[in-house]
Amino acid sequence: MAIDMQPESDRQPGREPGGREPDAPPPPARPWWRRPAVHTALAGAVIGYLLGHLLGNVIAGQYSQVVNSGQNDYAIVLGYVLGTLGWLAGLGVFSDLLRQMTGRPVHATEEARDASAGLARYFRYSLDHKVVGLQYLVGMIGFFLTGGLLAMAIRTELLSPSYHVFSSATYTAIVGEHGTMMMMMMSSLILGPLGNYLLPLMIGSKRMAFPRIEALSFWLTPAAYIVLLSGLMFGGFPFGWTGYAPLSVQATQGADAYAVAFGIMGISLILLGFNIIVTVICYRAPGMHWGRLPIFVWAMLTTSFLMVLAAPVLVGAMYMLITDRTVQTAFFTDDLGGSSYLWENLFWFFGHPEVYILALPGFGVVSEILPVFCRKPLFGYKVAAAGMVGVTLLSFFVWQHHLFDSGINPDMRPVFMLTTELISIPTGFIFLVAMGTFWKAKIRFTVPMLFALGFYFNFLIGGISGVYLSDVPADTTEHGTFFVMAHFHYTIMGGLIFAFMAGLYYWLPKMMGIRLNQTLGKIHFWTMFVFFNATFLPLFAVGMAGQPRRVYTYARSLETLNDWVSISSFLLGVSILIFVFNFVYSTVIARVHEEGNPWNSRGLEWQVSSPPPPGNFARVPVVLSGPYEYGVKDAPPVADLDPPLGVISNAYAAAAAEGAEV
Amino acid sequence: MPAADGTVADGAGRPEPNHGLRIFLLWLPVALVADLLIWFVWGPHLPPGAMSTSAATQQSAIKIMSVMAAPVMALVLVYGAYALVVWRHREGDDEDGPPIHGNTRVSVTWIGVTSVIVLSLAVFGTVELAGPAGAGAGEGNTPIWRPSGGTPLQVQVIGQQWRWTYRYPQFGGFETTSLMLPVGENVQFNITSLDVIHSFWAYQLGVKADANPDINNVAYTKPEHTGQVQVRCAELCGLWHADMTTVGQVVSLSAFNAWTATARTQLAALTKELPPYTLTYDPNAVAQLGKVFQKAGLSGAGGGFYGSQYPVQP
Amino acid sequence: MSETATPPPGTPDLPALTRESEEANFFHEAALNATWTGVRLAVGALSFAFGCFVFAYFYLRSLNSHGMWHPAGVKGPQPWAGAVIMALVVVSALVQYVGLTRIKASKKGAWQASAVLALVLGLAAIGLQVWELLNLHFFPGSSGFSSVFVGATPVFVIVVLAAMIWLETLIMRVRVIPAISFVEQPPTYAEAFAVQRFQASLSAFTVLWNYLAVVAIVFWVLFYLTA
Amino acid sequence: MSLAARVTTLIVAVLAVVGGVIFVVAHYLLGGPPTVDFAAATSGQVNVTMQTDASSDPATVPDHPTWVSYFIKSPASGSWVHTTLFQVPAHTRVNVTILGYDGSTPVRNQVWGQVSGTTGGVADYGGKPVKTVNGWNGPYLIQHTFAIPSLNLSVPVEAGPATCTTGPCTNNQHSTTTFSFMTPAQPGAYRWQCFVPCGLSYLDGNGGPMQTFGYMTGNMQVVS
Repeated sequence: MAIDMQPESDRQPGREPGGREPDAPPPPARPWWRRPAVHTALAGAVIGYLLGHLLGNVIAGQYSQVVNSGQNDYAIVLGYVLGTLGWLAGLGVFSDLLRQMTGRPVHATEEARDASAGLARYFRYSLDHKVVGLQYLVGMIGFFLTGGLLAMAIRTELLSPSYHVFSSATYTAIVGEHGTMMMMMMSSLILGPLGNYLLPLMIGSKRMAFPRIEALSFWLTPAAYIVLLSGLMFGGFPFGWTGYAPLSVQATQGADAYAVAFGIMGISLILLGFNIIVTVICYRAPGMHWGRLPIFVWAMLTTSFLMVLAAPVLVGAMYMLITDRTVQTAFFTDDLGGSSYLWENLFWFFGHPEVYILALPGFGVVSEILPVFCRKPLFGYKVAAAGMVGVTLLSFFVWQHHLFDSGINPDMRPVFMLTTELISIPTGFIFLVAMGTFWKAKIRFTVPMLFALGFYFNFLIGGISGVYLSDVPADTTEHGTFFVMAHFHYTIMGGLIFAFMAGLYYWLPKMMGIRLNQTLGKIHFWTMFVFFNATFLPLFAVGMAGQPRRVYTYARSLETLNDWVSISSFLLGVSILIFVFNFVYSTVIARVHEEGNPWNSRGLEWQVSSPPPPGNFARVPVVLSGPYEYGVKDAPPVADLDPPLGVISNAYAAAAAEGAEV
Repeated sequence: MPAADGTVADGAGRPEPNHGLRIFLLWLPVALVADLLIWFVWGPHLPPGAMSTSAATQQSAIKIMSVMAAPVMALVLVYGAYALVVWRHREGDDEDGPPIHGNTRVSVTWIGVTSVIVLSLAVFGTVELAGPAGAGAGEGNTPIWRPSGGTPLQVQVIGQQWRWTYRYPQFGGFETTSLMLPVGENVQFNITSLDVIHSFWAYQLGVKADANPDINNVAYTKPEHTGQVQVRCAELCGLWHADMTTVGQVVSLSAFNAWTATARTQLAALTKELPPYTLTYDPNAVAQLGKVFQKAGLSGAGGGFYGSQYPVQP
Repeated sequence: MSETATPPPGTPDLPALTRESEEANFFHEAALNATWTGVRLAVGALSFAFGCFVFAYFYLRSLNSHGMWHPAGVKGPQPWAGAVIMALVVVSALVQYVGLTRIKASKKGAWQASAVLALVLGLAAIGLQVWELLNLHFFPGSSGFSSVFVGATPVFVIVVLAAMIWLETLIMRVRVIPAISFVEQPPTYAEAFAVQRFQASLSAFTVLWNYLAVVAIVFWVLFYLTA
Repeated sequence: MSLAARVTTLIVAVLAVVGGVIFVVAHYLLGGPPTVDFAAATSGQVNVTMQTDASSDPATVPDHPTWVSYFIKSPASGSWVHTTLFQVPAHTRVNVTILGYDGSTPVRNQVWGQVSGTTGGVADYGGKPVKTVNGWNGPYLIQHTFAIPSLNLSVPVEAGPATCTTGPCTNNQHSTTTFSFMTPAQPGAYRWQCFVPCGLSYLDGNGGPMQTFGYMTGNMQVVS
């Protein structure tokens, strides 16, 4: 089903045709173990996997390439796909669709009851955007920690060039899992939790446009996670997160896990972005016109466009890889009319926007936090928004800078060099905005602000090193080395993760009504900032000195630097543990409640209590002024939270009339 | 408004200092010193060295970009440090900052300056790329930037899981596992692969080009000093990617000629068995495959992944 | 909001405006807009998904590695099947579109008949395409062309199947809506909302289905006419 | 929820996650082939006997019985061990005997038809010294190569007269390839591999056994 049209009907007065009587008692609740939740989903996944595996063996069990190679990619892929469908069916994703198909009204009653239930609702297919946001939050932190553990394993192996903790096979498998886990699962690190939770609050809506799609986009991520990790049981995949064909076509079953997991995550990204775009366009409160949209919402909107338009190409490429490995099409086999370049083009056509899918939300979060703690309006709001739009547009035209040495279209390299360098202009806007906002500000060094400042420092290094990579002669030395690795860790780990931490410390009081411990937060920041830089700054030198990426052994002369990096990375891991301790301690054990507006922010989301009540706003708010009017004398309040009767209907009537004329 | 250290203006007190001038004066020496250090102290030692024309180009590109990047970076850092010190929140000051929403002049200047820097970098990069015959990067099978002069020394680089071999077509087409180059001669690397994508990276020569199956990727360089060359694989190619290394040699022309003469004789028996020199090799086109098949049970040439549909299978 | 825009609720027939109804109207209007926006965005996303295969088609065709894009000896898919599949989808879209113009004139029955016909035609196209894929007289990897064909057509089938499921839900939903509601304002908000949502959904479906008909024509041209 | 309930939930969740991680890690680290130790038998020379099999007995090689693989004869027990990891002393002459129970597979790159890095630059095929073979045309057909690239060692292994599919095989239907080489002075892991793409049913023959320890690639561990 492409688009789910049926909205929630529980708050509608009157009776829908064919619907339940409004006054009729709700159907009796089933016992908990019969209601769809994680346990039924797991059961569905197991049944689906076994079914798919059986089906694959029936279809392909006798094929010579299956018999000889001792592996059956058909069975594995069908197992994964049907397992995922079973997982979703077990959650009850398809029940409303089936009701619609058989002409019965959609019942939102159980979900409505879940909205007030306790912990159990977080394990269900909940349609409440606040529940989905928190589900995403815990999920993303879990995925991040898994990827981080794999990074520790990588650095353990690289402690010595000659003594090996892991075999080269295990090492490449770990590298592949780490890269894929971080690049694909972390794509929705900010839009998933903060986006789903805060977007309706920031634009004055009670809901997202398509709650079922929203919930689906989350529930696909655990499926992708399990499928991806299951690749380890088949020996992993030896080709990193980029999966260059023909290496990925010739690899063993671990490659199926990679392709299916990345495909599932791609679909999740499309759905997530789709929902956010439609919500921003259609669900803004009266008065929330484009010039008053918080900058974080601009970041989410532009990121979502990247997701919706780039991720389909990723899904298509993964699908081609799967058909090459199973039904033996020859997309990537040169002898049979395919081309290994085709994969590189398709993958990076997604892969470069993906980089900005990771970076843009970070820009949004720090730009959103900056005015609050500078106590000044955001400098150059329009420049910031235009920069994000510019990055979005340009990011579709730079993908071949990953292929400067590959021999693809060598005469086009100056063009891609130019577009790549052009993209640094809109990216530079975030520094203009930050520096302008600092001008004569009253900077308060709270934990979120510290992380935001850390973001600017790291992203400066990441951005400047990116300019080196855009230049073909310089890139010839740097391409495929630890220099590139250090560069994108500065933009993603130093950018996205620092921004995520800033956002988390800033908005957790809003999302959970609980404040994270600030002392632990400061310790967390300083250890993370210091050891992050201690880990990744030397890696620029390591790469320049000639260490290629994804190697389990290296030149003996680089051992000292690598040891320094490894030890720093373990300490970086310790600082992440401090965060985990702080998160668990503050949310589970200490629970210091924070209900008001602790940062004295003008954001619309802070104008309601924390955590927000069901439905977010008692009435549809009418937005009266922009969110960053700090220090403006006689600035009107952000919004009228209880507008008089008629104001709202005038707003939408005008909009509807305008639409009708078109 | 409390004026703790006098830098913040209050209604009756000292006038607001010129922050812009102060930041500029702080920035200028930092940027100057950084640039001078980069140019004169660090520059000559920047990787990948100056062993060949392409390596020297890359070194100068990295040097010039560092000289351009350092002032920009210094500006942001100096500004940030100044802001964090001077414009920090003081205890007891609960007022908000001045309501500055933006400044068109500042924004336009910023955009103009960054655009100029970026465009000049793009022009600079293109010139550097075209100048020394592609700057050592892989240029595909129809290179548009070539060295001037006669036909360069042809060296075919063949990547396979997990080792490099080299063919010298101008010397009878012998194939060897060692890379030997003469100093002062233009070299054309023809890089290809027999299975998956590798990347031929001769570090000191500043040559990096992907080895793609069935595709010839050309890179040029001209060694200018003798010495050792570390060859690595820069594209993950499977289990032993990290071990796909060799050490090449750049030697004098006479030593090179002596080496080729020796290798040519020593490897004559092998060279007879090799397929004729071409720019790419079909990995599964095996001469006399039928004969092999008849003599002994054939097990898995080309893997048989595509079964009997494979055009070159018996 | 082209086809779906009916006069906004609040006309004299309906109960007086209250805080609850004002809010319900607000979100109802937003939902209608979301349908309109969503389907156009979905068309954009699908274009990139299909574009992925179109790119592969032209890229492999222009490279023609080893002369194996579409060598003379390798057969293509049956031309008649391709033409019939394309015709089924296009005719289905046309029939549905004609039915849509009738429902606006309160001829609910006419739309129902045309929608059922469109559904049958669409399912027939899916069935024929699946049959063709199961009875290929060439090997999927025998050429670049055959790879793109075998890769792209199942994707199209899956998207068409999703569209057909959507059409089926519309056919089920329209049964409970009185024909008169399509020209006159129903007496309660809930009923008015249901009608307008149905209309929004229907017009969104029409956009998608007409788009898929265009895709069917493009694929037919690529795979059967110019291969 | 009460504090006790929250903490209990937390502990259960942590235990579940840790259990899962331990399961995966254990699966991962406890797997892998054993190492055959030749370092104990130091009499100035080390004799290593191996065999290649087209496919194996599922009882001996449960993971991938259809894959082509090596077996190494344990010097201690005299039995065949399914592994490609062995340990030899540094700076010692190693005499290798490879019994070929596999059919012929052409080399991809003819350069690997040349013997290099062995004592005397030759390998003996059934007792006859050979320097270069044509892996496509005979007179000797080859099945695999035994190569240690960092020692520049590469020896084509002669194809057997019959294809034995129940490895480890003990009949006499095999070819015999023998050669000697000196181990390096520097201790460490030296990878060895096969340069004949023999991963049947993998694209270009380079997947599966070619990239998996215990089949067609492994480590020679040199100890001082």
